[in-house]
Amino acid sequence: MEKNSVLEMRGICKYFPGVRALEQVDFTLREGEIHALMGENGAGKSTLIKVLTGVYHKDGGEVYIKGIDKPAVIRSPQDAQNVGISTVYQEITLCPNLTVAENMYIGRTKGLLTNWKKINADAGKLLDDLGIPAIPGQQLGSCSIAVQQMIAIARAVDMNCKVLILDEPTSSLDEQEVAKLFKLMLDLKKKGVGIIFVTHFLEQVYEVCDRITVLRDGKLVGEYVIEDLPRVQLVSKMLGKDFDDMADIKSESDTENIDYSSTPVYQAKGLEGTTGIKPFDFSIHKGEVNGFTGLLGSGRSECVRAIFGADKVNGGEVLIDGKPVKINKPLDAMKNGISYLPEDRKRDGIVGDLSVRDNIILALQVMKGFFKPISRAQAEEFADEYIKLLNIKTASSETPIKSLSGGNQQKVILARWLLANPKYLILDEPTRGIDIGTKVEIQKLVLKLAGEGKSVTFISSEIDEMIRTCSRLVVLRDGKVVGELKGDELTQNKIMATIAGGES
Amino acid sequence: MSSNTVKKQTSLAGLAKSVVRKQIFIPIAALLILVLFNLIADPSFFQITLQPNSEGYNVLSGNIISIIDRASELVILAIGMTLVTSASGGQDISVGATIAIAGSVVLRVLCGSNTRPDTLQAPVIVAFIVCCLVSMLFGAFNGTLVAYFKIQPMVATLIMFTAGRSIAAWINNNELPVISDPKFAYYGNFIPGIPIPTPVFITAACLIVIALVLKFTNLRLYSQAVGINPHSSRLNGINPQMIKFITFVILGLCVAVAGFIKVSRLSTINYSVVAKDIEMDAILAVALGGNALGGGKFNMTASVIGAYVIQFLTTTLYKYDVDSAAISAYKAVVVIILVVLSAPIVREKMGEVKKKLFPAKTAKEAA
Amino acid sequence: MSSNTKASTPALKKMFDRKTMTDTRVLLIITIAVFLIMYASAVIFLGKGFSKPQTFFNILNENAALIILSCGMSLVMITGGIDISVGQVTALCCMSCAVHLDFHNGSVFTALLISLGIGLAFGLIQGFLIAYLKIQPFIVTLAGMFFAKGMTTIVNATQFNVENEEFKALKATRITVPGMGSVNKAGNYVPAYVEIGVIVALVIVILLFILLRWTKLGRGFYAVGGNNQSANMLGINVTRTKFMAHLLCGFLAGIGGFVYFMHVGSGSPSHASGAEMNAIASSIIGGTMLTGGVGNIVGTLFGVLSLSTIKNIVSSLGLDEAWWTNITIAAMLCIFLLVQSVVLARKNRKKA
Amino acid sequence: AAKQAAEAAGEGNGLIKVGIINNDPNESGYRTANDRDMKATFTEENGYEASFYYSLKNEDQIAAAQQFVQDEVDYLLISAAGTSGWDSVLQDAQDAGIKVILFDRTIDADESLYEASIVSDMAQEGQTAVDWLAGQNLDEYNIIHLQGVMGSSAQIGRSGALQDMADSNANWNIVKQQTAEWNAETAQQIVQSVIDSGTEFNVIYAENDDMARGAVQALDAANISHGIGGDVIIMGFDCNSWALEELLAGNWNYDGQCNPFQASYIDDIIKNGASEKVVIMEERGFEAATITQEDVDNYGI
Ligand SMILES: Nc1ncnc2c1ncn2[C@@H]1O[C@H](COP(=O)(O)OP(=O)(O)OP(=O)(O)O)[C@@H](O)[C@H]1O
Ligand SMILES: Nc1ncnc2c1ncn2[C@@H]1O[C@H](COP(=O)(O)OP(=O)(O)OP(=O)(O)O)[C@@H](O)[C@H]1O
Ligand SMILES: [Mg+2]
Ligand SMILES: [Mg+2]
Repeated sequence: MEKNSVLEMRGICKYFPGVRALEQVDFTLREGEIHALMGENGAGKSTLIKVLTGVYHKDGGEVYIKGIDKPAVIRSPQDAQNVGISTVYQEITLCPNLTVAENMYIGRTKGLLTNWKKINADAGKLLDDLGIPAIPGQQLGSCSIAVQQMIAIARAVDMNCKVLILDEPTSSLDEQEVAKLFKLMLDLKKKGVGIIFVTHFLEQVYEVCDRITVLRDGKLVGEYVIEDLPRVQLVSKMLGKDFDDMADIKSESDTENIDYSSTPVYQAKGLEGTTGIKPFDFSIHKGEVNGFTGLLGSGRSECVRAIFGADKVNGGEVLIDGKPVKINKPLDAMKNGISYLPEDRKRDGIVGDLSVRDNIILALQVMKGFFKPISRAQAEEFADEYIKLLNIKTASSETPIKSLSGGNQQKVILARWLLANPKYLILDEPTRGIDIGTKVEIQKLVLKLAGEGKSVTFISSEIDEMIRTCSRLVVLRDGKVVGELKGDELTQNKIMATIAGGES
Repeated sequence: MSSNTVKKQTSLAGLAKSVVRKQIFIPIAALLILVLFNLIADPSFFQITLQPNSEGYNVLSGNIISIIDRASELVILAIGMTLVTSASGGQDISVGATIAIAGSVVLRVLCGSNTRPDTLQAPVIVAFIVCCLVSMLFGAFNGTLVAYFKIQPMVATLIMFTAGRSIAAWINNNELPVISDPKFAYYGNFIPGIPIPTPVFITAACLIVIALVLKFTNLRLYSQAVGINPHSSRLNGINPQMIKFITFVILGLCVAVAGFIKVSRLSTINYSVVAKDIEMDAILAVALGGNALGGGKFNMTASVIGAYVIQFLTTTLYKYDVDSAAISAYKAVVVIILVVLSAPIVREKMGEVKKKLFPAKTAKEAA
Repeated sequence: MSSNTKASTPALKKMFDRKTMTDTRVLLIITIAVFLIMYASAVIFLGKGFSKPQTFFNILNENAALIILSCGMSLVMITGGIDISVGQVTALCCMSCAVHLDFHNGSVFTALLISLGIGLAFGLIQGFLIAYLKIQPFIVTLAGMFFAKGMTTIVNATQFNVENEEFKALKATRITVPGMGSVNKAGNYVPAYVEIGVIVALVIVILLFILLRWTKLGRGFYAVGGNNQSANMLGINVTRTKFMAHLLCGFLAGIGGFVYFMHVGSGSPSHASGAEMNAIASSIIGGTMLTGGVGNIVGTLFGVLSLSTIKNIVSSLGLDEAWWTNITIAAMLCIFLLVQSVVLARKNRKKA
Repeated sequence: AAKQAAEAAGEGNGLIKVGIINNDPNESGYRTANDRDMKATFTEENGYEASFYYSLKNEDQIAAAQQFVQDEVDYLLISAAGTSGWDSVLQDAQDAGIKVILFDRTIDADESLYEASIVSDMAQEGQTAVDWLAGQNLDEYNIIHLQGVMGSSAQIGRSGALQDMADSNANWNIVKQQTAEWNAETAQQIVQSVIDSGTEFNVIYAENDDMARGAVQALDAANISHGIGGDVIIMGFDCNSWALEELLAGNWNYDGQCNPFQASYIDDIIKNGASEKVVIMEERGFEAATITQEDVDNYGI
């Protein structure tokens, strides 16, 4: 082992049926460094982490931990915790039925008994320190995912660890939260903790990381010091090919084409959900890409869920192509040509045990009806088409979706709604957890769809991305529509100001 | 009926290996073990003879025929139970009691108010239809509790489990009607001139119907999706409640057919023992078929084979004169051996042992 | 927005605090409320025996064993498992103890050991198969049930009362409840009493309440039942936790078996038949979910009380057509479940 | 005693309060007849206020008995599902001055705890049947023995006599002994499996009519003759009227009676006091050769 390294992995191999997820991967983490683990969706990042923490059992290779002479034997996450590795996994892995406080302390307290008073007080303090809007005694399941993500992070950083692993912790956080997280990470770094950081946001990598290890297709591409690796090179290392920059995406589309005087494809008047958003008006035209923006928990998702009929709708009027329709449940919306990609992939998106193929055709199938199953051959064809189109990394279309990498799962859900061929497509955080290459592909796709005359609502926590794709932004604050920005107003500053409520 | 296709394998070993990995391997292996046991212990077990019965026409008889015949009700129930398990993630424990109701209804319609009629008071088909409707109604009751009131299936059906046999008694005013018309007995025994027991045909019909339903509707996809993730199913336009409800109604229909066969076998009914404990066997059939009792993906063929395995086991135990008292203990041991052998972990471990014994061969396979 | 729950908040207020209201707690409140309402209406509208305290203690006496079995059932249900062997294990314990005492001149103490041993053995083996070999709990315990049923008749096929004097003295021991009692039909004042089993059951309820509320193992049960993958990643040994739940459940079946034995004082193959269903029903009425992660031992206690109060009300009604007995029990169960479901649905709707 | 009873009931409407605990009548034809008999006797016209509780589970019955004690009935009439576990509730009843009368099934408790018991002697039923069978003087007895639910008093009584006989006589062989749990269909399966395996047999001793019926169905399917002049002797118990008709038609050979009509005896004991502690019901066996239509009408249930 090198002198100042806290963790070394040598020749790690991991095979799943039909997939070589990791092939002879080496990885070194030094004391007090933040080390980015980068790669496309399905490159094997999460797998490497899970092998390290004992969730998966490796098929080869060795792990060395500082302070232990022999190769460390880590056969369960518990072992990993014991040797000082604390982890935030990509999919939130907390127990929804327990309280917030308990989720933060379970599995890592000493002693036989749980001291509720103490853990509630400690948790309360920690939540306050990190500014997480949750109550220690609250059931975790009732918190939004962003809050759950923060709780998972709080749990991990609170542990007295040598190694902290963060697998895409920022995918559902907004900028303020991310800033908080970075501050935490830098503090820990000072204390000598080694941090492994997985993300698809390049800016974040360059903001805090010291070193980068790149994986591609389960193999190690290399380890680099951050200064030696400019972004463009990093991306091409990840993708294994040169990458055309994305700065000029928007120019490809022409927003001038939208006819704002025509009847809107979708129009809502005084739409009111039961989930706490105030009644709002909203409309979208043919070929338009619009966005909802606001802070975490401002009700962006609630708005689009109300549009789709995903939550119960209390009142309001909906017009499709000028004709009034009733949308009480998702099927009504689907029949009226609306598609909705939900933000909580695990809960609302994937049907875990079903194959990739069944997941892709699900929405189309439901729209066709109970008595008209899509033939096997046809389904294969659709699946193969979209696996290719979106470059979904899967062993086959038979593979259960839950064994795909997070980003690839997201692509499957996207494929599902594209296949449904809607005239109005709602995408709630479609690029969450998606690698940089594909992200650009998706943004291009959105604009292409708009070019073909479809309407798209695009929600993202990344304002950049919104600016790049949207021609109009609806700004929300505390469940209320507080403004609408168009054309020249679409600048970072202006948006931030509207969100914060400085003017308007 | 399985949704999985067997991929073309180049080598026979590869084929064998892919079969072993499949879910359906479990019940088939169980069946094979039982067959093998009987072959070794007493090959005459498999003898089938064609003999005249007391009515004077030839019928087939032999253990194998008995098994196929006797398993009928269980197989039919297993169909419905598989669907209910898949969609609702729970099991219906009231099927035995609702079979009593179904049977009671059939007799009530056929006998009218006279408990020992010389002639049938209504055509059999009318009795059957009424029985189906009533059973579906009770299925709908269970389904409503489970789907719309979100009560866990095992407790929701505990209600009918408790009340069912009493309701059955009430339908016939506590009388035990007996039907003397031999025509009614055709459905549970033999139709004159046909050497194969009628329940076999009824079961075959049910299997064909469910195969067609699974092929020409989206029942499989919907119930699996609902069972795996009701939230995302709902966002994809499926009505999870409706699907759960429908599976219970389908199970009600299965119960009706099973109940009809049951009363026809004996032309009478005993409310407290008819189809006793059949719910446990039906659930066991689903489980032996390798289906997760927590819902989600299912393999209908495997459940059906599972049901035959149970009947095979029962008949084998009867044949080998197992002590009355101990019969359930033996059943337990056999079931445990079967499930342990088929447990993925055990198979994995055995695979590892094999790998150690024949390292060269497995390495070649991997490459 | 975040505010720490103050230690000074009165316990009751905390219990009904909307923000920290968990499903478990709602179900517990419903169960207790429905039980109280049901019992009060029985006292008011039926009168008869229900106005005597002994009726209540009889319910405890008759169900001490069921309380213990249901507690065990709740444990495994909280981890997301199920154990349907408990009823037959109880029967096996009774029969073995009875045979031991009467045919082999055993002592009460060794009988107790036998009972505990049987329970432990079932718990060990079933727990191993379920946790380590990952076989579905339903099949394993169904086989366990068949096995115990067979073994009971193998041990002895007939039923008989135990004549062992030491044991009979133990069985006849009644603990009077101070300050309670009533005048019976003969005009004598009889103090209310409970049997030893009731004390055992209540002690177990308290111990398990502590186990589930405060110990690591107990909290592990909830975590595993909530989501066993998450629990694993949170550093809980899922396999061992599941194993422990089934082991404990088996062990409690052993204790329950002996308590049952002390109550009936006999061995019979038909003892405790269907007890597993009663235990499951009681647990669920008490707010435990079969899907795991939710449940409460106090709720289970009230679940048993509710279920048996229903039966007592039915017998006190003296319905004259046979079918009404079961139909009424079922109907009351149905109403109970519907109330539970509706209240829970309302609560969750409000939250959302 | 009648005065005493009337006194006890004096406070209310002058009716004698009886709590009747019975097995569920849907269990069998026997039980249906028994229940109907009880209901016909314990009516208001006869001076009774009856509360019924039905269960096939001993523990539920005991709990109901406790409740009846608390409800202060005058008499507790019990047909117990199981013989054991009753002593403490009977003790409570006695302490409270409630009289207990057992019917149909005896229990395992001190005689002083109950007024009277009016029961069938299952062992005697079995003995009568086995004696009749022995009287057939077959060269060899190859018997299929279909048992009731293991451990029930009827099963124990009816099995005992046959087992003793088979143990002590070399030409009595029990070729198959299996419990069909009172279930006709299970009986059918068991007999079918014997036929399928080719074992010779010439007697079917079924411990109730339902199981005998199932057995006969299996024989019919295999064209094995039975009844008078047939290859196989069919024996059943309970005297269901349909079973007696089978005897009359010569399809079966023997049916043992199990008398369900205890209500009038109990009525008599309540009103006139008990003369004996244990009343054994009069029971007989019927054979195909001698049964008459009159017997069917009188004894069929
Ligand atoms: N449990 C599993 N069973 C089968 N295959 C799996 C399993 N888990 C991961 N894989 C496969 O291993 C490969 C690597 O997946 P992994 O989750 O490590 O990717 P990743 O780099 O984390 O991607 P992402 O950025 O999308 O999260 C993928 O091809 C995936 O399909
Ligand atoms: N299941 C739930 N139970 C209770 N509160 C919820 C639930 N889901 C969302 N909320 C709350 O509703 C409010 C709006 O949440 P919403 O998900 O719409 O936010 P958002 O603007 O989409 O932000 P993001 O998508 O970044 O989380 C938040 O305060 C959130 O905490
Ligand atoms: Mg990942
Ligand atoms: Mg959102």
